[in-house]
Amino acid sequence: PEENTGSDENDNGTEEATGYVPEELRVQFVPSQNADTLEAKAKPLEDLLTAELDIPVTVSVSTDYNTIVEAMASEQVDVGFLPPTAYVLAEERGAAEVILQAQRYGVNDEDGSPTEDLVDFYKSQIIVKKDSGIESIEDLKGKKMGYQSVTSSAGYVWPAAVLIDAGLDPLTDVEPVTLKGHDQAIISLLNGDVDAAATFQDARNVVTSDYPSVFEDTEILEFTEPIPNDTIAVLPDMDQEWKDKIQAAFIAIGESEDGRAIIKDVYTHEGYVKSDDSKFETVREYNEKVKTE
Amino acid sequence: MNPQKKKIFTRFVVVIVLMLIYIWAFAGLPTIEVKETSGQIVRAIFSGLFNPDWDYVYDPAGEDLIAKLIETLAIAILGTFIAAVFCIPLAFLAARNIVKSRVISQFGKFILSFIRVFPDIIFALIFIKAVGPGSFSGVLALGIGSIGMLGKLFSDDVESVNLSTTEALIATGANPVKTLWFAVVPQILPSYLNFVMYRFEVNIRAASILGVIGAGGIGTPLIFALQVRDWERVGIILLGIIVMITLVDFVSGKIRAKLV
Amino acid sequence: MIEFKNVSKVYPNGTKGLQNMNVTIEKGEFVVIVGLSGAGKSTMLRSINRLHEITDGEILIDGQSITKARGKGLYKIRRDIGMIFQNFNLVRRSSVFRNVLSGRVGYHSTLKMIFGLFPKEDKDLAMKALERVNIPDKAFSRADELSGGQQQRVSIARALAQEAKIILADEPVASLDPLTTKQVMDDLKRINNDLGITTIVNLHFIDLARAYATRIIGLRAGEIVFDGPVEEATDEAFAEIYGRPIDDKEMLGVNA
Amino acid sequence: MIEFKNVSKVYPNGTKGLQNMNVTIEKGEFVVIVGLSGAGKSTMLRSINRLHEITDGEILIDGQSITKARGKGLYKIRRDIGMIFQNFNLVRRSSVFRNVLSGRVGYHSTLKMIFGLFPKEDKDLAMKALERVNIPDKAFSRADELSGGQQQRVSIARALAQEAKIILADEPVASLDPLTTKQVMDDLKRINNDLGITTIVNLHFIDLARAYATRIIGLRAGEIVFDGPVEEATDEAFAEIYGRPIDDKEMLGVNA
Amino acid sequence: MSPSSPNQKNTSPYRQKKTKQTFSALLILAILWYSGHNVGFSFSELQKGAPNMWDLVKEMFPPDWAYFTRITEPILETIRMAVLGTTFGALLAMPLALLAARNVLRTPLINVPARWLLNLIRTIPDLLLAAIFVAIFGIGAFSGVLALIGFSMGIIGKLIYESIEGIDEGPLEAMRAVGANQVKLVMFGVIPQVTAQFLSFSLYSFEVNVRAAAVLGLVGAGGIGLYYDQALGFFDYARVSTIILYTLIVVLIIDFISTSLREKLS
Ligand SMILES: Nc1ncnc2c1ncn2[C@@H]1O[C@H](COP(=O)(O)OP(=O)(O)OP(=O)(O)O)[C@@H](O)[C@H]1O
Ligand SMILES: Nc1ncnc2c1ncn2[C@@H]1O[C@H](COP(=O)(O)OP(=O)(O)OP(=O)(O)O)[C@@H](O)[C@H]1O
Ligand SMILES: [Mg+2]
Ligand SMILES: [Mg+2]
Repeated sequence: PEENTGSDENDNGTEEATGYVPEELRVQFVPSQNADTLEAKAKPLEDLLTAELDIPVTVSVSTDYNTIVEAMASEQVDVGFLPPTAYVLAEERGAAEVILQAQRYGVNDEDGSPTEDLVDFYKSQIIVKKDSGIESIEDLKGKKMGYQSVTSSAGYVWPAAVLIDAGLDPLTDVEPVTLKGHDQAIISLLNGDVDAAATFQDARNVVTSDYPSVFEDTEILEFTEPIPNDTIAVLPDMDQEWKDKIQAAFIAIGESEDGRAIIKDVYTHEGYVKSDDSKFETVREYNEKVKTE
Repeated sequence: MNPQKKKIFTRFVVVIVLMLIYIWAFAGLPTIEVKETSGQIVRAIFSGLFNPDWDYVYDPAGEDLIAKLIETLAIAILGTFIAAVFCIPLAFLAARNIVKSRVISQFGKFILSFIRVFPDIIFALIFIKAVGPGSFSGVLALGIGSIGMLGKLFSDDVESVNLSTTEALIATGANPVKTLWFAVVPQILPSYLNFVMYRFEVNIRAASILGVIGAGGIGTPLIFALQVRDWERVGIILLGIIVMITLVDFVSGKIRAKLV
Repeated sequence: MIEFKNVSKVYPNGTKGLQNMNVTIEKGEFVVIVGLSGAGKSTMLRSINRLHEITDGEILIDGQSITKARGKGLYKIRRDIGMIFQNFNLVRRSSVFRNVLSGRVGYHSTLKMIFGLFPKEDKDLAMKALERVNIPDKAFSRADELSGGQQQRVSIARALAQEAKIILADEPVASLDPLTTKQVMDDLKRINNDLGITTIVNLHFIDLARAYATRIIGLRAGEIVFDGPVEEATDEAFAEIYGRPIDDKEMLGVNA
Repeated sequence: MIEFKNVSKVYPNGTKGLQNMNVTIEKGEFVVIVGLSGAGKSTMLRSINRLHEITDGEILIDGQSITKARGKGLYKIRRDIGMIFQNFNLVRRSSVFRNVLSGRVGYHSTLKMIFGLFPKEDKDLAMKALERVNIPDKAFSRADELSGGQQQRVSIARALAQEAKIILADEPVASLDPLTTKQVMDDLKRINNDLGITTIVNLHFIDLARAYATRIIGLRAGEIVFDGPVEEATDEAFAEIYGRPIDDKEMLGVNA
Repeated sequence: MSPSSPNQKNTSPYRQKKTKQTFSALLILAILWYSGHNVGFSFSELQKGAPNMWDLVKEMFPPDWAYFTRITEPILETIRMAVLGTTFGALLAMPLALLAARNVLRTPLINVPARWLLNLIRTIPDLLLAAIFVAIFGIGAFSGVLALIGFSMGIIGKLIYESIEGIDEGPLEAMRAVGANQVKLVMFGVIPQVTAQFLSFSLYSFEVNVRAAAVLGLVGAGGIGLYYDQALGFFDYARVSTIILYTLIVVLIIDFISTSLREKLS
């Protein structure tokens, strides 16, 4: 569904009811885990979108993607910002259809600093202490490995795939420890609770203020393949014209100077690009690959 | 002294059982060590907490500490009110000394337990499905979720009430409702108000549930700040909550002194 | 008329409160119950309006069985029986006035009572009752701010305000001074005489009993060991009730 | 020796409990305080061991100011003053025995008391006190299962077990039958005589007062209106105390 | 009996109180109305959306019975931590509450700071408490127990201090009169009167701790929290309901045991 086939001009008269037409747009936002600053602010996006769309927009910020998916499933929310794995699950429940992805600057593999390029993916990393003697994925055998919850793309799914590719079972060949929060993973690594940790690239930035020497004390063992960035998804049965309108609006916001400053400040997004469900096949494949039960 | 001996014996058995439970519980604890990184990190946390981010207090755009606190207050007031009303019938239903039938009081207790074990987030999801994310679903989730605790504490209190004053009312031919109203309610009113105030406080601090729900209260920013380890922000939010709770405590104390 | 038919009461812990009691009290009598502490006087009184469930037998009030009464019927019977409690049973946190008013709740609908809508007459009645026991000025104090005797009097005022047909009084003058004692007993007697209200009073004072009662019932260990008009309640009779003769010195304080 | 020096007490709600009271009670006296209900008898008694803080003046016990005493000093003075309360003040959920034993806590170290380690002698003492008030069989009942008079007696037993040098009794016989009344008053008198224990009793019974007291103090509205040996406590004196003459009929019940 | 003029005068404080109460009621109504306005309270919206609520409830049935055995281990672990957390929390809360209660010590110099401390403990969010303990002791059960101790103390301390302030003063007087010092007064006058409530609050807090799974999960202490997270993350509501049922059973068993114990002991 990437082509715009709707009849834009037929505003009056008997338009074919192609789907649900929102009179008020309800947007919910869940920040992705792979950010090192977050603001719980709804107003800026609300203002930007209202200006673009000419209908009332309400934005809410939540900390849990379950709420977005459930709200979308009962049509209480029209547009949701979802992390990749959550999007796949929501799509399975018929609650969401992706139309956009967020763009960010890439991360420099060497020092974790941002690059110049805008990308719509990110990576995850397996990180160890510098003097640990762990030099390859194979060395992880029998070691304590810090993961995030099994639904986390960067904190479990992709890194687990790396282990599988190296011939290790991610749950039995290492001693798995489930941690909550990528910051927690780094700290547990630093204080020796785990020997290696799986986090997004580069989660060490989150703890630099608490632990300034984190970059000297740790090193990256391995990167994963790219993971698609956060999605912006809409209700699947929304009128196509509206889907397009929303798509255009977000892209316009990302391109305007003010808009960009705001989304960067508040949501650490640099812009938005069109996307479609096919880009998430990899997510499904990965999920399948590391499926435990 | 036979009754006393018997008592000592039951006590003895209870003590033994309790000791076994504790041995089992302690056995699960790992060895304790203080981490070498702890000094640095704890220092960072506290220096953040003691250098609050004053800029967050007021922001013309309206998404600042003060606005969020007021919103939280509104949510907590309504949520607590709902619970305070609905817990009353359940609490009396569950009180063994009021409802003479053990079956009914057990049933009342069961309902209260059931509400209590239901996780807040499930209430939140249920109400989000009904009315969409936002403060309103926050109010409903808090309201229904708080019934369990308020009902439980309150019914325990009703059970410990001195019932001899009810005799006076019973003797005048008052029916159970009148008896409760004149003889029991004045006795339990103070602790009921205490429980409600306590729950109100809990609801103000119910950051996690309100954050999850996108209810717009102070919960979401607090969770975000904790997640990205922005201790200055955490500090100012905590300060805000403390000030608000202290104010609420003060005002409610004044009101209560007038009422009771 | 109050009839006890084979009434027994055993407390859950096994103490025998009343043992196979049979007695009939006619309308308008002024009965005084005497007996040692723990003899079962309070138990007997409380069985009449079913504050205590008896474990055996039946009690009839004006021919109606209170033992079998349920719901409204029971409330109705109770409304017509006023009670003055040994330990006052005041709601300590409520005002004196509200405590007295609560004697009136049997007369009004539940809804009105919840909103505290007592008619003006009830309030006057309550004030009058307080005047009668000499503490109108304490009406708006909290009950726990009163002296012992004052609390006792609030409890009496509540029973007076109830305008009952039977009055049960459990040691109504235990903490009162002689003047108030006299006043209260006179009041009880007057109500008894004027309105024909059956009055049953537990008392420890033999002479008070003799002065006011029309009939005296003596209890020992839950059983009636004496029952007769005042004239028959001789010193020997009391000796029987108390289990041994009361010598002159012991009469001191009640009968000197 | 107990000395009141210009003692006044105003309750927070403005009620005047005591007004500029000056009185000295010598060791070994048996003082009975009489007065109308609400006259301030309880207030006076409770000021002696500082259960009520007086608002003015000073009270000395054996020359030591209890008004100024702090911490250990205060506990020590209080340990030597036993008190029998008008409303018993029992811990309703505890057993009778434990209630009586609690009279002994002043004698032992805090640590021992935390673990409830009373020496055997204390337990014997407690049982003996319960025997003296005739309720040894109730020792292991919960306090709230007793009849009114029985609770009163537990309160007396607690004070007896305390082995104090001064005993304050606030209407100790209000809910007792004549036999027990006699027994309790005799006990108080005997302890007073044999051990020279100063005893102060609030009473409503003029004749009981006359029979036991060595000295009578009459209160009215917080002021001492009579103070003298029993012999001087004539009917006129009582008339003065109660504010008006007590006619013969009114003496009924206390003095018939 | 007497003319009605004193009556009128005497009922006026009664009326005065009535007016006061009416005003308070109006004030409360106004506050409620404002709050309702602020959060967008709407019965009609609730009514309209109510059917949607069932969708979720339906998904919870039937529970995933096979999951029962999987979560036994974590539940036991949670209970274990809750036992320790509650016990030490309660032990620490009691003295603090006694210090805070105005009718026991009667020294504002102690009461006020103690109350302030209790308030402070309660204000610290679970998440922050967990973050601090994890920083010091690393992830694991010990940090979990410490966090639980922290908020058990908050709960029990506050509740018990208020019920201590509400006890019958009579026995306290009796103990003062026999010359008991503060500690003895507490042991013989206060404790017997509040044990029932203390137990009730401790049990309540135990229950809260069993359910404080989320926090325990945060500190990697195992327990049932992670399983909740996982089941919810996969939208597996059948498993969620299994966990709820399991917790309910545990809570009911604990409740049953404690009530029968209490009855035996008293
Ligand atoms: N709730 C109760 N549970 C167990 N036994 C009780 C209870 N109430 C009273 N008793 C016992 O029943 C007996 C009779 O008590 P009752 O209160 O009728 O005595 P009484 O004649 O009123 O005595 P008093 O003059 O002291 O008030 C006593 O031995 C008492 O201990
Ligand atoms: N806590 C209190 N607060 C306010 N006023 C009180 C309080 N306690 C007693 N009073 C008042 O102080 C006065 C004296 O009371 P007190 O208890 O000393 O009387 P009393 O002589 O012992 O009477 P009684 O014989 O009825 O026991 C009374 O008017 C009473 O209402
Ligand atoms: Mg009795
Ligand atoms: Mg008195």
